[in-house]
Amino acid sequence: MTALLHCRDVQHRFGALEVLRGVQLAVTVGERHALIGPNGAGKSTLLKLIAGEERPSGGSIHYRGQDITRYPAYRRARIGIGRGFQHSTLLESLSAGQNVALALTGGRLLARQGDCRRLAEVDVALGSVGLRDMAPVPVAAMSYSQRRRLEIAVALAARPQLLLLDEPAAGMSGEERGTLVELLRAVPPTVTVVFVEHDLDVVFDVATRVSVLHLGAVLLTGTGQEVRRSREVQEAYLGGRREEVPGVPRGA
Amino acid sequence: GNSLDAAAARSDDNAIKVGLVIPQAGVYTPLGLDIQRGWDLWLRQHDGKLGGRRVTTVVADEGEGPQTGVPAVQKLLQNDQVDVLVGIVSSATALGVRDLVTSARKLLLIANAGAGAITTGNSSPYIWRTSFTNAQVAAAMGAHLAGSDVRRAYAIAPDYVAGTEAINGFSKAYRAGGGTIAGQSQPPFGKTQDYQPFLSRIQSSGAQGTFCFFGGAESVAFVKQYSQFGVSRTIPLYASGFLVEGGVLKAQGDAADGILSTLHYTSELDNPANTAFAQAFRSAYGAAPTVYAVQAWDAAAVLSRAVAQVNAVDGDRLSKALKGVGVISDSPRGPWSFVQQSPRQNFYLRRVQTNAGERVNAVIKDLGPLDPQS
Amino acid sequence: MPTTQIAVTAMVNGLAVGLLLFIIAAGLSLIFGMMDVLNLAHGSLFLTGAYLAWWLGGEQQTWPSLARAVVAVIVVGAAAGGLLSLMTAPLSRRSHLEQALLTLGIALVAADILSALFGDDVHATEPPPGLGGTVVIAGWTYPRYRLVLIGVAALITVGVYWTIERTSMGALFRATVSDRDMVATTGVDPRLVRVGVFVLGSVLATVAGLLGAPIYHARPGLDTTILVLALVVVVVGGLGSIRGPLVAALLFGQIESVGRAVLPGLASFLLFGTLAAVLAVRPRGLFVLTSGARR
Amino acid sequence: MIAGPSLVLAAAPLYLAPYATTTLTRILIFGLLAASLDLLVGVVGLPSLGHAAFFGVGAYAAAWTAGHSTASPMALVVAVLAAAVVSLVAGSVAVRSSGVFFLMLTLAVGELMQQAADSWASVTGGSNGLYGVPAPSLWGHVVDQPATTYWYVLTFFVLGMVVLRLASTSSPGMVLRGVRDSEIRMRALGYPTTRVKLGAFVVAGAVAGLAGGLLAAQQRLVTPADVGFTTSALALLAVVIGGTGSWWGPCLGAALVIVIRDMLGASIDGHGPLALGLMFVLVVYLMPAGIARFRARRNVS
Amino acid sequence: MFLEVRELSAGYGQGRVLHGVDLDLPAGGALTLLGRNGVGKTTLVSTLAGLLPPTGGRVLLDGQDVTGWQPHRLARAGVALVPQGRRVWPALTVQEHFALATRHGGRIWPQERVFQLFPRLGQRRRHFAGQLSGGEQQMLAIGRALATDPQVVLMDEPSEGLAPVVVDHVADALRAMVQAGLTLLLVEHDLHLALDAAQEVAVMVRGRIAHRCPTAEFRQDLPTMQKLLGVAA
Ligand SMILES: Nc1ncnc2c1ncn2[C@@H]1O[C@H](COP(=O)(O)OP(=O)(O)OP(=O)(O)O)[C@@H](O)[C@H]1O
Ligand SMILES: Nc1ncnc2c1ncn2[C@@H]1O[C@H](COP(=O)(O)OP(=O)(O)OP(=O)(O)O)[C@@H](O)[C@H]1O
Ligand SMILES: [Mg+2]
Ligand SMILES: [Mg+2]
Repeated sequence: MTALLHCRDVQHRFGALEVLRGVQLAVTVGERHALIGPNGAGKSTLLKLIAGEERPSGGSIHYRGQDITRYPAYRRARIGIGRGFQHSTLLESLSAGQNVALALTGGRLLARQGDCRRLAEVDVALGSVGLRDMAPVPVAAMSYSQRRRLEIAVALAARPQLLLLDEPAAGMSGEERGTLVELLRAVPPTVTVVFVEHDLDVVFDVATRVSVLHLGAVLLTGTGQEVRRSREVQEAYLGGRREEVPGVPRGA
Repeated sequence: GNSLDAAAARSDDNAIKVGLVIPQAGVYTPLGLDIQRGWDLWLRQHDGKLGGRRVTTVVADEGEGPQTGVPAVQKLLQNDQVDVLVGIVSSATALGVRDLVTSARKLLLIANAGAGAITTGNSSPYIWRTSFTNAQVAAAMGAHLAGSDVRRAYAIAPDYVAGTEAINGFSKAYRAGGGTIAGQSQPPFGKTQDYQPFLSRIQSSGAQGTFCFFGGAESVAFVKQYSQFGVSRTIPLYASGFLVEGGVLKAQGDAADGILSTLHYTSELDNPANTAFAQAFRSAYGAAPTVYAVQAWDAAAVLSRAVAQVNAVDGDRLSKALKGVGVISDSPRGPWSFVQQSPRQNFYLRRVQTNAGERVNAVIKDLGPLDPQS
Repeated sequence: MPTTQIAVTAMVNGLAVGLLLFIIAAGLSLIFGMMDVLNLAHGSLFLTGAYLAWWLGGEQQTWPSLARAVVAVIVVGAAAGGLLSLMTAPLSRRSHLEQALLTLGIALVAADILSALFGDDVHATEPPPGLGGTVVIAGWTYPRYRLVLIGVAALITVGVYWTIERTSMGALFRATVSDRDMVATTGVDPRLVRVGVFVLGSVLATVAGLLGAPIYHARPGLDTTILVLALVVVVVGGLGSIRGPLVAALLFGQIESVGRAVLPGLASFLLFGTLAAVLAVRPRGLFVLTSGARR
Repeated sequence: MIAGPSLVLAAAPLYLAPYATTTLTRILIFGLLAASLDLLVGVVGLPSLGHAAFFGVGAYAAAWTAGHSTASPMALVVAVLAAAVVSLVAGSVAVRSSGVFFLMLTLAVGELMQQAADSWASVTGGSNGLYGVPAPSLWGHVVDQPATTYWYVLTFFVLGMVVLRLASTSSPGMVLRGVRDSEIRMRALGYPTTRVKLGAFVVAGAVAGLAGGLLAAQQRLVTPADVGFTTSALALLAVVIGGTGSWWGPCLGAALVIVIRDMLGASIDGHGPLALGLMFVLVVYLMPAGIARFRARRNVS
Repeated sequence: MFLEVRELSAGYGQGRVLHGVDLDLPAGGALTLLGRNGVGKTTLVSTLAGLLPPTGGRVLLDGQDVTGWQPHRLARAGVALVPQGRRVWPALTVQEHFALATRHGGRIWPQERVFQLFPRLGQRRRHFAGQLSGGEQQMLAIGRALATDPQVVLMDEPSEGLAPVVVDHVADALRAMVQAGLTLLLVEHDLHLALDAAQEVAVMVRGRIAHRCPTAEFRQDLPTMQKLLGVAA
């Protein structure tokens, strides 16, 4: 099977700081691909490069065999690369429904918003994250956890083929992490997900493959088991004592 | 006008209502104040009457330009329903209200604005002025300088219509008299206080004299810098009289000493009308009269004559009366008459010097009369 | 006049204008670039300083009158800064637009008060004996006061630059803008920081007015002229540092004198033409604080 | 929404004195300018300090066309096109910046245009402006009476407002609001935000140009001041008073500004600027209500 | 008791979030506060740091009544905060953060000691905080609080966004801090860290402290934990 997304020798620097030194990453359709790695390894940067928020200083990015390295962000969105944000960037002055509707129309300016079919779709999208009744509520009036769920609804409403998420579980309590894991598992298999996450429970519960980013390059790609067993990963990222506290679930 | 005046005016069918449009805010405020003083002084000396009719004056703020000036005129015409308009400092405002005044068929006596176009070409029969044209004032200097031993002159004036008119008026007269223009500059208008780059050009132009036209704050900055950068020591400054007229002269201090300028008035004119006028003005306001005050005073004077001749105060009758007004011989500025609805008047060569502890423009020479469109 | 002399005159003049411009812009930059309050009343402070110079010294200043004027501009500047800080405090979390409207309103009111106090005439003032007049060096004539101005302004510039860039004061200002609560949790009262910045910025403006009075004569309307110049300098320089306005002020000083001499036909377009050109290439000003490593 | 007030407005000259009609005409023109600015300030979140540039370009273009070619409504078409072209050029630089840099860039655009109006005397008449502009003519009828001018202006005012309304509500309006709230998110959803902002800039500029064309028809005089900072600042004031992002708000704000400037300002001994200044201060302190509508919601977050 | 909280209530606008919190901490004590999302943990910590005015109740610090004190006064009295969401100053460099925060010349936690704890931060010392990665910002927020040489540290989810290995470092640091005599109030979702660093655990439910026990006891009592925290086992 050919790769949906292929990063070839991607490099990136901020001024004198070399953040990515040649990342090779191939993601196939339907994968749940987790990116893990130490702080400052360049995970968020890599996501930004794929989404088109930054341009790489070297290498190329291919999507469905197309070289998209020079595409602006909005064009990538139109060809199916969707993105969720870690810190909420929801459109505060619009309602939950309008946020979703904007995602549904996928960048077309003159789409007819009032349309019944569209309204139904908005309802479905909100319903999938348990916010069915919230359509007319302005985002500014929503609680933190509601926003997090809306965030995911919006990301999915754009019907991406490739969904990028940066630390979706950050700041969530145990209960909410559980909900999140279920949500991610329920994403249709046609949608490929690449996500960055430090919470290893979420990573190993959701990911079908894991890539470890270290010192600006991919140290290892493999299944959760393989990654967990790798000595290098243990040292660079996991730390030693994690497994020593038996019986306590991570993330309460 | 206060309510007492208004009440008196209503009880008297003969009363006339004059709209005085003068700058009360912005950079031209000092001019507006002098115009108001000249106007008030005349009325006070004449029992508050013009041509035997009691006068109500409604003052409106002209501001810095047409944006405020045009609505002010509109308000006077349509809301206050004045019979006559007097005033207007800015040429753009004067030009901008032309059609308004014409279609209202009301007389407008301009007490300052000097753009040539106000009374030439497509001009309105209802708009007359008691002031000057920019070119006229500059031409007086051009003609005088051409007859002196200054053979090459540099001309400088701000980059706006009045400045251009002054430069053209000067150059035309100066060249006609055989002089050569060594160069000319038009610094941005109202945007700079720093004339050093232009002073350098003057110094390297080989000119024997500099003609300039500036007003207000710019005249202070220019005169001071002209002296501070040492230009005045080698190249004397000649000017349209506005450079050194009124409050700015005090601010220029000794940098202004010796500047020669032409204008149709100076407080130092020695004629009986001016002696009386200047004395009355000083005792009323504690300051020397200016050309702006005289222009307003004369506006009142000619309006009074015109009103005296008509049986109803409307624009057509007043314009007709003004046409026949002839030579005004009792003006503080000396005799003058209307030519093309604008004054043909005497010009004076004046020099800045100190008389009795006060800096004034002393009369050096009477340059004789000039037509407005010279 | 030989071309070298013309060139020297133009450049020295540009330096004098540029340094004065920096002192004005530095105050604006502190209040705006660091406190994030767009203070359109800044020009009024400059004008107030210039009026004070004339009011206390008349057409010809003396040394005692200058000393009185120095004290007066500092006291008045500090008081005005305190007042401005109080008046804008309720708006600190609102948009720049509202701050701009408020301070523009304050500027209009201030202009009316100043014209009621000092009249509508132009008030020129000459520096005290010894500082005025003209110097002649090898046939080169130049107003002495502008040389004095270069000296004094350079001293103030160094002082301001050092205080803001080399002590942690500048960092404190920036921190207070971006998250004042967190400044408080490190033990500094952010309200004092705010008042301090306003007072410092306003005093710089009134001092600049005193220094500039013999060149830019006090008059109605000068406030706007100066404000626009200062705004252009601050924005072209880039927000949040003091280096940006310094470079921009010196640049505009040269543009105003050398640029005008070389391109007289475009003189009127130079100021805003440069602004537009710089921002077209660098949409966040010449010096952007948040990119690249610092120092 | 539009029809009701429009009917009341249409009947106004029948019961108003000529001066009141003239003032109302001016209010409509200025209101249209303010409303077009509001598309930028209130909807897209781009506070412009140079919006009068496009107003002025429209005014000059219409005045020039009326003087040299035709005084028919074609002059307005020329005004709109000229303003659209100029705002396209200016906007393609301006929309790339944001915040105060946008403010200053637009200020620069305004000042440069004013300077051009001042300097390009052969076309613009320099500092004296273009005066004696022929009154508009419709099928041989000259529109020069207060009431007829008023109806002429009102017609195009309504047209302009409809355009603005279309751009600020429904689908494009939601996109514009989205761009204001978060550009990065809108890009990630597939919207070319820079082009969206430029589009809004051009629409706002074109409508401002229409207002300028109406100014030339009504005042029959265009001067550099119509292009400059003061006009822009007053338009902004009108927007803020009326409440950013609202529909009739900016027009009401414009009414207040015009009444203070033209009626009150002329007769309070030169304290017009003081009155305006006090109004600025009072509006910001006491009337954040207009603005509050979207600000209040934001503060919750 | 070093920190005593009595019947504390607070909230935002009209809505109350804390409904009478009682809590005390001995000098050198370390307590972890647990609770679901939105129960008011951050609100409590903000109120203790002075960022939110209490609407009722009292707070005593080392016997002194500090109720309603401004945050800068509390900071000078020795209270430091590591806020949720980092709240670093984006336009300041790492070094500048330390320059501003350092009190008493940085006796106990000089900049270099913080850099030993977080080597990544040391490498980025000249960078603007706005350019740091999420985890690096979190390290900076912790470092900034330590630089004030506090006596009480309030930490709101310090492990958020940190790589597991760094979380271990943080745990080490917390232990070192407590050993050095600091008093610690920790809000944390990561139970490893939570139970590692503190001797005691308190659980918050709807604006009140519902349960408090030593850490060891808490580890044994999984059912209570699940009930209180809503963790699906
Ligand atoms: N705009 C920028 N300018 C300069 N340096 C930057 C910028 N953005 C990120 N960096 C640096 O690049 C490195 C990688 O950052 P990135 O955000 O990709 O890390 P990360 O792997 O997501 O880390 P974390 O897990 O802590 O979020 C960091 O060291 C950071 O300081
Ligand atoms: N600025 C605010 N304005 C209004 N309500 C707020 C604000 N911040 C928080 N709240 C509300 O107060 C309640 C408590 O919030 P708080 O942040 O203290 O919870 P928390 O226990 O820290 O949750 P988390 O684990 O998600 O950080 C929540 O219901 C929240 O919606
Ligand atoms: Mg990251
Ligand atoms: Mg919290």
